[in-house]
Amino acid sequence: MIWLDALVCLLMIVVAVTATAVKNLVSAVIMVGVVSLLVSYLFLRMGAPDVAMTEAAIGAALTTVIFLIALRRTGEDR
Amino acid sequence: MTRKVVTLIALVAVAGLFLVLLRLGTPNELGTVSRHYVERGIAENRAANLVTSVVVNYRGLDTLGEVTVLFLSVTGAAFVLRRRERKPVDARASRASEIVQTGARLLVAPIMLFGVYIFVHGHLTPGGGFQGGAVVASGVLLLLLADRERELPHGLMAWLESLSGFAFIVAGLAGLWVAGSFLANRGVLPLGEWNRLLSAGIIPVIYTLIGLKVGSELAALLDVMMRGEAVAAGHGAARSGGGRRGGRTRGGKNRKKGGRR
Amino acid sequence: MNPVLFIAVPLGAAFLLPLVRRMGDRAARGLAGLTFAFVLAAVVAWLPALGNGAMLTVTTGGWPAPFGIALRFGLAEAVLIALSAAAALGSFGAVSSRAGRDATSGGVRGLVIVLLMVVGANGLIMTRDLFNTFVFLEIVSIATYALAATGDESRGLEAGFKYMFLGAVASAFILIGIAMLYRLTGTLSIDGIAESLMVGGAGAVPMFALGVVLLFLFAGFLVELKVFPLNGPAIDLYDGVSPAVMALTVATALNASVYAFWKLMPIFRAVDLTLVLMVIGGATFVLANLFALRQSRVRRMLGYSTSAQLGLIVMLMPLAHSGDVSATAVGLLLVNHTLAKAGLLWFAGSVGKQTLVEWKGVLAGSPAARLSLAALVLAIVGMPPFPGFWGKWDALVALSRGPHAWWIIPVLAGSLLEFIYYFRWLRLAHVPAEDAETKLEPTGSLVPAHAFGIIVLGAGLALSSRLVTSSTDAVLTLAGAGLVLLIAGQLPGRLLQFLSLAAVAASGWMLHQAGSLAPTSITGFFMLIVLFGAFTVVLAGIGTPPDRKRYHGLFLLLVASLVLLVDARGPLGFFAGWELMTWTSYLLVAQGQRGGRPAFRYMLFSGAAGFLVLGGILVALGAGVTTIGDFAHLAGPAALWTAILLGAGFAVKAASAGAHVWAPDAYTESPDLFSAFLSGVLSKMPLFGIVLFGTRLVAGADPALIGGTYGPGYALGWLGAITAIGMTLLAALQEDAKRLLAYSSVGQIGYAVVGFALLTPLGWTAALYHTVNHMIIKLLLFLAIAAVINRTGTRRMHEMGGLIKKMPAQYIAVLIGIIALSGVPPLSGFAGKWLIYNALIEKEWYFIAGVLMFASVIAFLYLFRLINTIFLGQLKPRHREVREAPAVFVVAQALLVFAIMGLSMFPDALLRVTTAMTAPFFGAAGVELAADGSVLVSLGYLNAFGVMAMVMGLFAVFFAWVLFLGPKTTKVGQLDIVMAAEEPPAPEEIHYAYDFYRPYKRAFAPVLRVSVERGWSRFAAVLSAVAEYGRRFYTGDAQTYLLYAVVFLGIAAVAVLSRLG
Amino acid sequence: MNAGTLYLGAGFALVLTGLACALLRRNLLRMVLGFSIVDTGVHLIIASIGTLTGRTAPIIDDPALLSDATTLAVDATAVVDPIPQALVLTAIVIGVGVTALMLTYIVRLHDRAGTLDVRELRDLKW
Repeated sequence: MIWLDALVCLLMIVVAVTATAVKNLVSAVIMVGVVSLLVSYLFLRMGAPDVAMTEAAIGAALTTVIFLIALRRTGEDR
Repeated sequence: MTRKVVTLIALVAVAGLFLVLLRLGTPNELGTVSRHYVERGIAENRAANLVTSVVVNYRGLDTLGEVTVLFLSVTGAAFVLRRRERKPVDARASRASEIVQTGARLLVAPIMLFGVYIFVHGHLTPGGGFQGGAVVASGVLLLLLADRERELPHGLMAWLESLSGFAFIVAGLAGLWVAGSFLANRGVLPLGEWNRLLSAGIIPVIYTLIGLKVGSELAALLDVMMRGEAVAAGHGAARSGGGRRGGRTRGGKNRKKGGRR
Repeated sequence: MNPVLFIAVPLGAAFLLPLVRRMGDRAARGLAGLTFAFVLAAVVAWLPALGNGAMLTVTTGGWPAPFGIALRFGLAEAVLIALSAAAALGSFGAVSSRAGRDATSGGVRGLVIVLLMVVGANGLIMTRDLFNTFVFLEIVSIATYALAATGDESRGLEAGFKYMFLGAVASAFILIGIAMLYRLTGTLSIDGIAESLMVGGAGAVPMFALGVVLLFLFAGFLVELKVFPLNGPAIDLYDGVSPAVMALTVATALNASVYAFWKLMPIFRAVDLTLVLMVIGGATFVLANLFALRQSRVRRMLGYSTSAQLGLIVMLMPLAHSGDVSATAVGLLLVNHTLAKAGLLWFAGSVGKQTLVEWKGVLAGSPAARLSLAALVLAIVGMPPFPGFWGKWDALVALSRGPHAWWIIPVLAGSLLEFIYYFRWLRLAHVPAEDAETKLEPTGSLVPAHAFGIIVLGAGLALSSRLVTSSTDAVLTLAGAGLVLLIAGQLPGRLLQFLSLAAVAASGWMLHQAGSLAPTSITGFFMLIVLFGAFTVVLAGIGTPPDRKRYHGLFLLLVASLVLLVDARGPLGFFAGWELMTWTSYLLVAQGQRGGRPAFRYMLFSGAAGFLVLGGILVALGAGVTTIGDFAHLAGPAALWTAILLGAGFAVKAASAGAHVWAPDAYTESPDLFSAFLSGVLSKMPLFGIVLFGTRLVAGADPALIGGTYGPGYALGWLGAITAIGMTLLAALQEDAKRLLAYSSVGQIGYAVVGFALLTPLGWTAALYHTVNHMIIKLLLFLAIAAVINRTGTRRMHEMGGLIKKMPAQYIAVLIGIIALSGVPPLSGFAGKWLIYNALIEKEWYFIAGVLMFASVIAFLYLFRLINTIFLGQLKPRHREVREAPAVFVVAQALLVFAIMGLSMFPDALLRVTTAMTAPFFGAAGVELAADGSVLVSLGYLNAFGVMAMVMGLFAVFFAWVLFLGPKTTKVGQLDIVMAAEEPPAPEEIHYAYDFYRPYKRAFAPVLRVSVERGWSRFAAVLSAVAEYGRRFYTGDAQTYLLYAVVFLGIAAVAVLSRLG
Repeated sequence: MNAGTLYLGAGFALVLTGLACALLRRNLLRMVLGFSIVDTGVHLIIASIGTLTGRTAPIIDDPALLSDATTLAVDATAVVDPIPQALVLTAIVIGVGVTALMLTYIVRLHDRAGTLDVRELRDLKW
């Protein structure tokens, strides 16, 4: 199982690095949201379902939404 | 160029520090404090979810502070945006398609109920005030996305926001009154039996209040961040024909979001 | 009552506020105001019970630490919470006025954020849990970020974003640190962590990893503390955000962060961070003060100042924790900074002017505001009696006695830099109304600023009980009367002067009762000088009361500080009195019509002098001295450095050549009566210092060191001689009567310095004699000139003339004064100069003797001009209606004339005193006094009475010859221009007395005046350029600031970890 | 290597990635995105401290987890550490608050200045 976790970690870091490099800001924001979701999975694996829920709901979803709103309002979403 | 080099060197240095910390690894046993929580937590608070026990009771002051931070951020965001001119910008659509709207209306009620369920059962199952509150807020988000001209029930939200926060403090003061310690659980309400809905004394009450507070705060945050534009767009959409294109954009965005969830 | 209510009550109010708002704005404001008032009242009521160090620990959640989060409430916590509540109330008051009512203040949301700021600060102050510290730190930080959007929006937004960006990353560092500390210790209670780190020792916790963990926590906190090099965004915040908001953050977020850092010191102690903190703090104090020099915007300047003062506190913190410096001292510095800085920020906000230039003259029309600003500035630079003085003193004394004595140098250097920009600001605000570009139109209430000014003064006065001596009654009488007169400035000036006279007389009586007036003691001798001078000047003032309303009170405060200074029983009393004298006299100089700039210079040089003196005292204290008498026990390098530093300080204050540039302007532009006091009495205070410490140092010194011809005094001797001749030359070139006397005064002090530099009993006897003599003469001359200026309305001599007919009493006064001053027989100056020459020849300092004799000859040049240009010659038409000075004024002068005559006939009376004073320290008497009043020295003798009789006889013969046998005089009307043999009234260039010594001027002026002035301005330019270059460090780029933080982390890691191995 | 160390390492890697983004990208939104990654990484770091391989979540909904049914004592070797979880909960909520405020600032700055380049945000300096 730890190999799956390691794979997830690797994927997470790759997505994070891509998010910092990708041209399109919307994609970058979504990628950061994906990172949060992957982290949320790791929390679940750690035996922290409370944290996993919070990370998914607030870290992944809500943060992404407010980022997208900000992108929209600054006209950076194109 | 020098700047990049310096940045890289600095980052390498930080990475070196992290390596030192990584060599520490993670512990193999519980520390004294967490051992106490685990061994005595159920007996002391009767909350099946020990994390809830820690969050609401043992480290209740942190949680009160956390709620305060959220309240503060929302107030601050509104404060920062208070002078934003409501100029009619581009003519983006204010409404999603009919299907999305209907779907949203249908979905809102169950979503909110689910949120309430989560925070009412915070002392028994995973989740609690913050998670439930976030779910409630996502219901509000759905409403906002579906119909951006919709005015949220601001009066209700304000009452909910203020009273739930105030009640949290009153609950804390009840502990001070009864047990001589702010946010104390023991003695304020009967602790009840472990693993029942009506158990854990005042913990579920407080977690419910937190859920209401967080839900209304997050909803208000979304409202604050979107509202200026929504109103502006409303002006534009009534007059210009550019609405459809904007509508497509909006719809596309929704899809992406939906996919992520 | 439970201290948790200080968190719960404002938080509850904040939660309810949006609802209460629906009942109207007024209700919301009322609730907020009541909440702050409640917290303030509750804490203040609690304070007395905490005074004895009682400490209250309360639990939350019902569980004791480490299972629940504990809060602690003791004296420190109570004071800080009181400050935060008071500042909130003040900011609330400042914003509640009309400026705050506009849309920009944000209405109820602003109030909510302010309430939450107080919640966060109170929590941060009381909590004993590490993670809870983080939570409350976030609350105050976010409240600061949010409030940054008040005021000018684009600046505020920019500043707020930068601050937030760095703060957010700093929070992440703190979180990493907290998590890892939990990993290492298994607890989050601060005390628990500290204990487990300490008990575990080297074995239990891997030290290297612990060092890394602490570094993250440390770097994160340093961002909050606004220290170099992480202070960029914080300073921008001051620049961009409304000052009323920053006043609030100083008293809440900043103080609470500082205290939280302090609470973490036991944890940080696990790894030795003392040196790192001291370097960062010391660098911050010096650099931020340096960069502030180049600031043209007041707010940004205040931002640098905050950073600097925090740097000082951070520097002292590890020492306070290890007990090398008392924690109370550091606490006093923090409290002082809070009160003064919040007050200044409110002030700046209410005045509303952004740049220093715009401040020019804004306060000219409002004396109360000027006084308040001055008090706040004096508080923040650490002048007595404000709390900052006591904090700094205690800290510096502790430093001097510990292994960190060298750290005194950056502290003093930074403090001096601080003087420059603060007093420059004060100067601009003081520019008189006619030059002013703007008038004060406050955009907000000044009440909070005034209130904090009063609080900081009250706190300081409460601390001043450490200065109690036998003269306390007199000091209190004078100071109390001074404060009353400051408030009652509207009363008629004559009445105020009369009350002042009563206060001076009463204090004199009290001092007499206390036995402080024995003339043969150093204290008594100088106390008499002070009282005599004050009495005469105030008596004259009844005749011509000064028109400035604050003059009267300030003058009494100055006299009070002089009494304190002269009666000092220890180094602290001396230095406190010295600094009190410095700022009271500074304010008096600034009372002059054009006193702003001269007062600024006066303050800078006096400040430098003060720090040199302090340096000398600290060297002595570091060598184990406790009382002034102990200075006799100093030996070796400590004695030498004490002597050098004290000597340099006193030389600057005595306006010795090189440092003289402050004096002429200050003397000239002061209120006329005060010029007399400045020259007559204040200029004697450095001499007092020389006598007070010099006697002890001489008594303890190796006789071989001071006995020879060329000892350490020789340099000082030349300094005095150069001053004497240089100033005398310059005096001759002046057109302004007061400026002429000013140079003369400085030059004459040079004679006294030479006398003291001799380090022989005769030299000292002579110098002391000269001191008294010069006081009387200069009082007389300055008063006479004051009377003339008062009547004619001009200071320029060529605009006067022929006043002998109109003001005969003044003519006599000046005549007697210049004869006495010039040192020719028969008047008192002769004995003084004769003694000094004797002493010089005895010591074989022939060159200096020659220089002084030459200077005496030149002195005739200017003395002659005084009488000739002002009183002789032709009366100007516009002076036809001029009257003699009022009777009381003349009475005061008569006292002085009487004193001069007495001294002229019986110099032995004074010499008996001065000999008795100095003999014990030298073990030998300077002069012998024969029974007939003759003065015997090794080279000859002087019988003043005989000289007087002889000269009088000769003069009688000459006078009779002129009267009876001389050519017949023709009586001519003064306005008869033909017979007066004078040019008709004409443009000043062709007036015969204008630019009288032009040829000499051409010869000497470039050498003397210009080069010294140019040297100082070059110095200022270099300083300014360094500051300009250095401040470019703050590029304004948010990312650069973050990079600094990361680089800092790396460098600190190398510094700390390399020592852990 | 145990699982906790893996998570810890991943957290550090996220922090570094985010820090690099915050330091090098000039767009304000990207800088905040960098901070967001740092924040996520920090959450992972904190949570990993409480990881104990092979144990269950600290939710005692099964009597089998009780070591003593009368005193309601729980076997301390059966569950993971609840404290870091509580801390992460708090940190996540605080993080979203800070992020939201930063984003509103950026929105407002963009309204006023019309740019999102951090280099043009330099009215206040020196």
